[in-house]
Amino acid sequence: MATKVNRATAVGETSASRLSPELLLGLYRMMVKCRMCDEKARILFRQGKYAGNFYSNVGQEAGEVGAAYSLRDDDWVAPSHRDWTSNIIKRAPLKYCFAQLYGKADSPDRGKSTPAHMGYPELHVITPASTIAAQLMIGTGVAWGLRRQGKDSVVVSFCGDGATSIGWFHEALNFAGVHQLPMIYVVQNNLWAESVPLRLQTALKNLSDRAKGHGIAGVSVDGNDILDVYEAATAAIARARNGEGPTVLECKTYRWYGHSEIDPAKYRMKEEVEEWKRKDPIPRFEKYLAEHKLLDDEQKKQVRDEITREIDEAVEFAEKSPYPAPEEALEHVWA
Amino acid sequence: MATKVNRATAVGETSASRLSPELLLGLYRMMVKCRMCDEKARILFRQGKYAGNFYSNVGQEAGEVGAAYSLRDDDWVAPSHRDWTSNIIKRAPLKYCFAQLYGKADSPDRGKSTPAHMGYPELHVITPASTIAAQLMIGTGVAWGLRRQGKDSVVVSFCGDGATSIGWFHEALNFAGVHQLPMIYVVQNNLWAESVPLRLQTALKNLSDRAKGHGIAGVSVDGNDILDVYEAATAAIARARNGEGPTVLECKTYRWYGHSEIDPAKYRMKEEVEEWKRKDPIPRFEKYLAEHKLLDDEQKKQVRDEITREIDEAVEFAEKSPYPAPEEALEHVWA
Amino acid sequence: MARTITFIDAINEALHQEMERDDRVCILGEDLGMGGGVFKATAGLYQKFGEERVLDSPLAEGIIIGAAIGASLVGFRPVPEIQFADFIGDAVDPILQQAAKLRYRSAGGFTCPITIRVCWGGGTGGGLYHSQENTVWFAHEPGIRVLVPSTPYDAKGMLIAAIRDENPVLFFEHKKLYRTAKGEVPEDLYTVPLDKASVRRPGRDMTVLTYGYMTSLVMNAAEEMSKRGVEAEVVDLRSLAPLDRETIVESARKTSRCLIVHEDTKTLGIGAELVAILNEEAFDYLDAPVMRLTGPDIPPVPFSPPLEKFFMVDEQKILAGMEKLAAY
Amino acid sequence: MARTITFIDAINEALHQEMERDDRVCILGEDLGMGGGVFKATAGLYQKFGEERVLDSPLAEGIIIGAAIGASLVGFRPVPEIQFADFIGDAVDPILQQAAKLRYRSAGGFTCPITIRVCWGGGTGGGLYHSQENTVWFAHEPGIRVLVPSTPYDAKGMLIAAIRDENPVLFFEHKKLYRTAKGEVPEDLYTVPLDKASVRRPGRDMTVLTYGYMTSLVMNAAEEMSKRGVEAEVVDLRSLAPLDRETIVESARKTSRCLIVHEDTKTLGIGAELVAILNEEAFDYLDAPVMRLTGPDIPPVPFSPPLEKFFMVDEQKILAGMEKLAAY
Ligand SMILES: Cc1ncc(C[n+]2csc(CCOP(=O)(O)OP(=O)(O)O)c2C)c(N)n1
Ligand SMILES: Cc1ncc(C[n+]2csc(CCOP(=O)(O)OP(=O)(O)O)c2C)c(N)n1
Ligand SMILES: [Mg+2]
Ligand SMILES: [Mg+2]
Repeated sequence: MATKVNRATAVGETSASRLSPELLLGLYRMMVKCRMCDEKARILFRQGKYAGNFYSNVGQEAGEVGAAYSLRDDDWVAPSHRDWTSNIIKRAPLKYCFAQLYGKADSPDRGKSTPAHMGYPELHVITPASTIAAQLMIGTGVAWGLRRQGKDSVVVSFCGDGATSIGWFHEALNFAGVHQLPMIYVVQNNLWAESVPLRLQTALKNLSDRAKGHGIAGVSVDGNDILDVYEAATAAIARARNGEGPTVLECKTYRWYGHSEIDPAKYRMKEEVEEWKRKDPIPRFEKYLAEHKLLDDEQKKQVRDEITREIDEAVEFAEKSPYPAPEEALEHVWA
Repeated sequence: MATKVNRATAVGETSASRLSPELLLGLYRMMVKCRMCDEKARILFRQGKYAGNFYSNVGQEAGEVGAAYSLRDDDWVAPSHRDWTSNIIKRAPLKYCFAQLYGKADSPDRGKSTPAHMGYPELHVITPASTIAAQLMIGTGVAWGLRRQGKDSVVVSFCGDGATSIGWFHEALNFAGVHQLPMIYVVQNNLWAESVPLRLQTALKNLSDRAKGHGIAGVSVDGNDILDVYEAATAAIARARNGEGPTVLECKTYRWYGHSEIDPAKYRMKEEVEEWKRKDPIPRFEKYLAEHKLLDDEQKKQVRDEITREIDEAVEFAEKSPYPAPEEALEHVWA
Repeated sequence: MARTITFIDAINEALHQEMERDDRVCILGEDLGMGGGVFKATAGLYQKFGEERVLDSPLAEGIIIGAAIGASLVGFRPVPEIQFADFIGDAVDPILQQAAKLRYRSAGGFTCPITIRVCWGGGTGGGLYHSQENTVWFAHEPGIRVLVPSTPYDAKGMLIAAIRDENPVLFFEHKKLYRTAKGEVPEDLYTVPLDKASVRRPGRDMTVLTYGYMTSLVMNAAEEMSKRGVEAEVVDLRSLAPLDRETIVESARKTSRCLIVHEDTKTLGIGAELVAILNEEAFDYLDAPVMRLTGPDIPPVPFSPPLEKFFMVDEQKILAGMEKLAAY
Repeated sequence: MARTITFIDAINEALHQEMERDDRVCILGEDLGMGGGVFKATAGLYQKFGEERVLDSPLAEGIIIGAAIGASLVGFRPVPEIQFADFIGDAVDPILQQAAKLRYRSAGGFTCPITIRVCWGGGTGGGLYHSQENTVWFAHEPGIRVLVPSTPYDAKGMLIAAIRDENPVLFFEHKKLYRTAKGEVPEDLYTVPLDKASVRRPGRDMTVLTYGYMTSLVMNAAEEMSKRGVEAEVVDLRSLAPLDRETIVESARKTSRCLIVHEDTKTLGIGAELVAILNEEAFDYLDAPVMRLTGPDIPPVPFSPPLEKFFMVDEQKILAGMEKLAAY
């Protein structure tokens, strides 16, 4: 980390705001990569290239990348249905990510799990179930285990606003509070749980207040500001590593598309969607980087071109990968 | 309500502190009645008069009576395993309460449920299951129904400190928060969940803070001060009737005996138990009443004598009541 | 007047009409209000009956059922929805320990007339966690009905009957039927008895016991077998709890051969209980062991298309099963 | 060296010894640390191994299992406890949708070697919510073992084997056995195979399939029947999932008559699957329908003493059942 850049345009200026250009560009690149992979996944689904369903993360990249970008290899991520990109952020090869979509034999789970429910054991990304909040319980158990082993690894888990209503969310937070576990609960508050608006989900205004019910730390950030997320996450991760306990990190953000690719999301107002699209975290960060002379149009194009090539190769790999043999269905039931 | 008495010794003086002598003596009488019935229930169990088990409420009467004493007939109570006395406070005839202990045909559930898990449909006391926190969900549903019917009845539910860790507790509070339901969640924090101390139960110090995780009102009171409880409960009930939403009311108190009659409770320090016995809510309130010239030794004796007679009759009734016929087991499975 | 409509329209119509008729009926669950439901089973209800009676609940299956139980105690007839059977876990205690036992534990002092709609079943690419059958967790416990309609006619009539029934009911709707099953459905309100199996096709050579989505596959296979000279009697169970022992036993006694077809995994699927009943009441009538054709004992249902195909019982597998039984 | 000890001492000893041997083993649950467990199954462990390895958890079955699963992913071998089977509801998803499927959904990328101890069963005056059998909710789902030891020897050896097994395991301990069952138990560590039923008593005239607390009642009844000239073979299942088909079928083929005894309610109890297996694999060998002697189909177990007696299968009911089968 050479020169540090002073963050001027982001909210909530803190001492942690001096970040290296490499890091800033890395965050940027990763957000663009997640965006482009996700948009590609959507296109492929619409083209009928794979079955099942897909839950797009577009619009929420700042929260995903900001919270997980700087994790170490030995740190864990517990994603939910909307966090296929967690694998990408944890540096899983793209070809396997796309093989996952296709349910091919080269996916990490050999076609067992659905497209969006991807894990990556080697990189400590826990293969998710669909059950809302289950990943938080399992992640909390991992954190408990890590702490008991005297390690300073941490666990970052993701969930949505809706997930904060189910009991298991609270059981996880409560347990992490009792044992001061190295957990970061990232709540991607995109204002909607499928078609249910926040006002019918909870009486709370800030979902970081869920933490208050368990005596643990909670912080809400602008989930479309990568630096805001990054700084809050970095602080939470540092505290977690240091044995200072868990944090609920609410990222206020928005889901651009339907709940899944089969949801036209007619229950939302067009104005609301448009307003949030104007808050797109990527151009916003581009502006910041440009202002700090870290990014120009050429570089932008270059980033996208490189990622496009990577994606094309990954899709080709996925398409060529064979389907699992039918009898694969019988494997891995019992150890 | 004739003369109002000024509450001088109780903590947290408020404007609601001017209560009539009738009410004060009524609260007192009911606490003594609960205490005496409960102690009798324990003796009967030890004498082998009934099977199963019993969960004594001794020491916690101020919370029970303070929260439920002034409920109307059309208000509901959702008790837990430790709240057999809820039925007494809701004015169920003692003979049926004791028939419940014995599992006799004259118990409200004809011997189906265990001794402590008593309900009283006519008085809107919900027959509890053992499942911790289930009563809170069902009670919340009742409150939702009552509000939708435009009624101003309320629901008082009871649970312990341990119950605030399980997910369903939170689902209930969250739902009540969204719909601003007429619910009072009375948390009898007796510092132990069976053998588990509060520090292993939660990182919180005040269990009324559970409310903060759901954006609803929460208040903690001295659970051994009947007036403190009564005033906080009365305020919460009034707000609930008025459509102003739910309240978590934490009563800080103590369970004098084992978790149940078969638990010697060796995990607790003798000093702790003794200290709390000195905080017995009944002598404390007697002192207050004596200071206000509302109670003398003769009256005290009279109260106890009356209750003793009532209990003796109830026990006699219970003993004479027949056991249900074996085939009763087949009844009430299907409607 | 009967028209031909889909299974999902039949469900939707039943809800519309019964809610109009009886203002104690209300629905609650995830995404069923403004969104009209994941499959649109509840479309239009929010607009017609408003937010009080058509409640988009928080994401919490426990309180969805808990709130319904409570509301039923003060006179409502709630119809809570569990979006997918796979996500019923949080509500297992509320359903089985509370709803199913409330009447029993209070000796009739409280009754709990709720109808829990649950979407279940495989064959639509849903994969693990969007395909599961777990009807038997519930059919095992006394005090709650478990219904599995297979036609639009039954869907409407049984749903209405369920809502009016004083018992708690689990009403399992197979997602594959929603748009593929079409049939004649009267426009008016009507009910279908809740504990009667339906003989969908008479036959003398063998009995096939089935339910849900499998029923239509079995019907097709039976027609094919008829061409091959074997007349199968097809019994659609409709209710998994309680089971209609009479119809089941009578058919088996008549045909002396019996095949059970379900998409649930084999071990402890409802087929196990059916075999046990036939063993108890038709033992001396059977010319062959009762056969079970079911999903394999693996987690239902792996995602990748070849894996899903491997899991699902299909017409071909049924034909093979019927041939095998006929040849025994 | 073998001594005669109780079932609960065998459990306790297994935990002590296995925790000493392998420091990856840890236990967590309600009241099992400082309190030593409701029935004292975990007595002394807290004192010996400390608060980290013997964790009094918050009152929340979901996270008890969730935390155990997570810890197993980083190399621990957790032995979580569910205090009573009746309260397992909150953990049904963690157990069946997470633990039992984690290996499958990750194609072996993650394994989940946890052993969930659960106290179950009636006959002790526990009444509704302290008596239930719900083994079949779990035995229905592939990927998790369901064990039901009936002797102190098996309790120790199977618990140790379960902890060492790579699969998730549900280990059901019948509360009635804790202090009434006594038997010889080696002092050293040993294991008992997890998928083998045990023939407790050989016999030629009939097979009785049973498990758990019922086993000793059946053994007594078999001795009595022997005096009456009927030699019953008693098979103790020990594992409900997977079932040891081989031993079960072999015995039934030999005796040609089969009685199933369990305290679970009848419908969809494990007896249903046993009948189905025998129907499939011993059909031509059976001289009588397989009979089921079980709890009645009512919520288990109503409290009042006459009601509990009505519910529970006892020696007299078993004798009557055996007489009936012998007379068929
Ligand atoms: C226990 C459970 N209930 C219901 C569902 C169906 N479901 C999947 S995602 C979802 C909405 C989730 O909303 P939120 O937590 O806000 O996450 P988002 O989808 O907005 O990222 C629902 C209801 C589920 N997967 N699990
Ligand atoms: C879901 C569930 N888990 C476990 C139990 C067993 N159990 C009964 S009471 C109890 C402790 C309750 O503690 P708390 O909530 O503090 O209430 P208290 O007994 O102190 O009044 C436990 C663990 C249960 N009844 N339900
Ligand atoms: Mg959301
Ligand atoms: Mg307590």
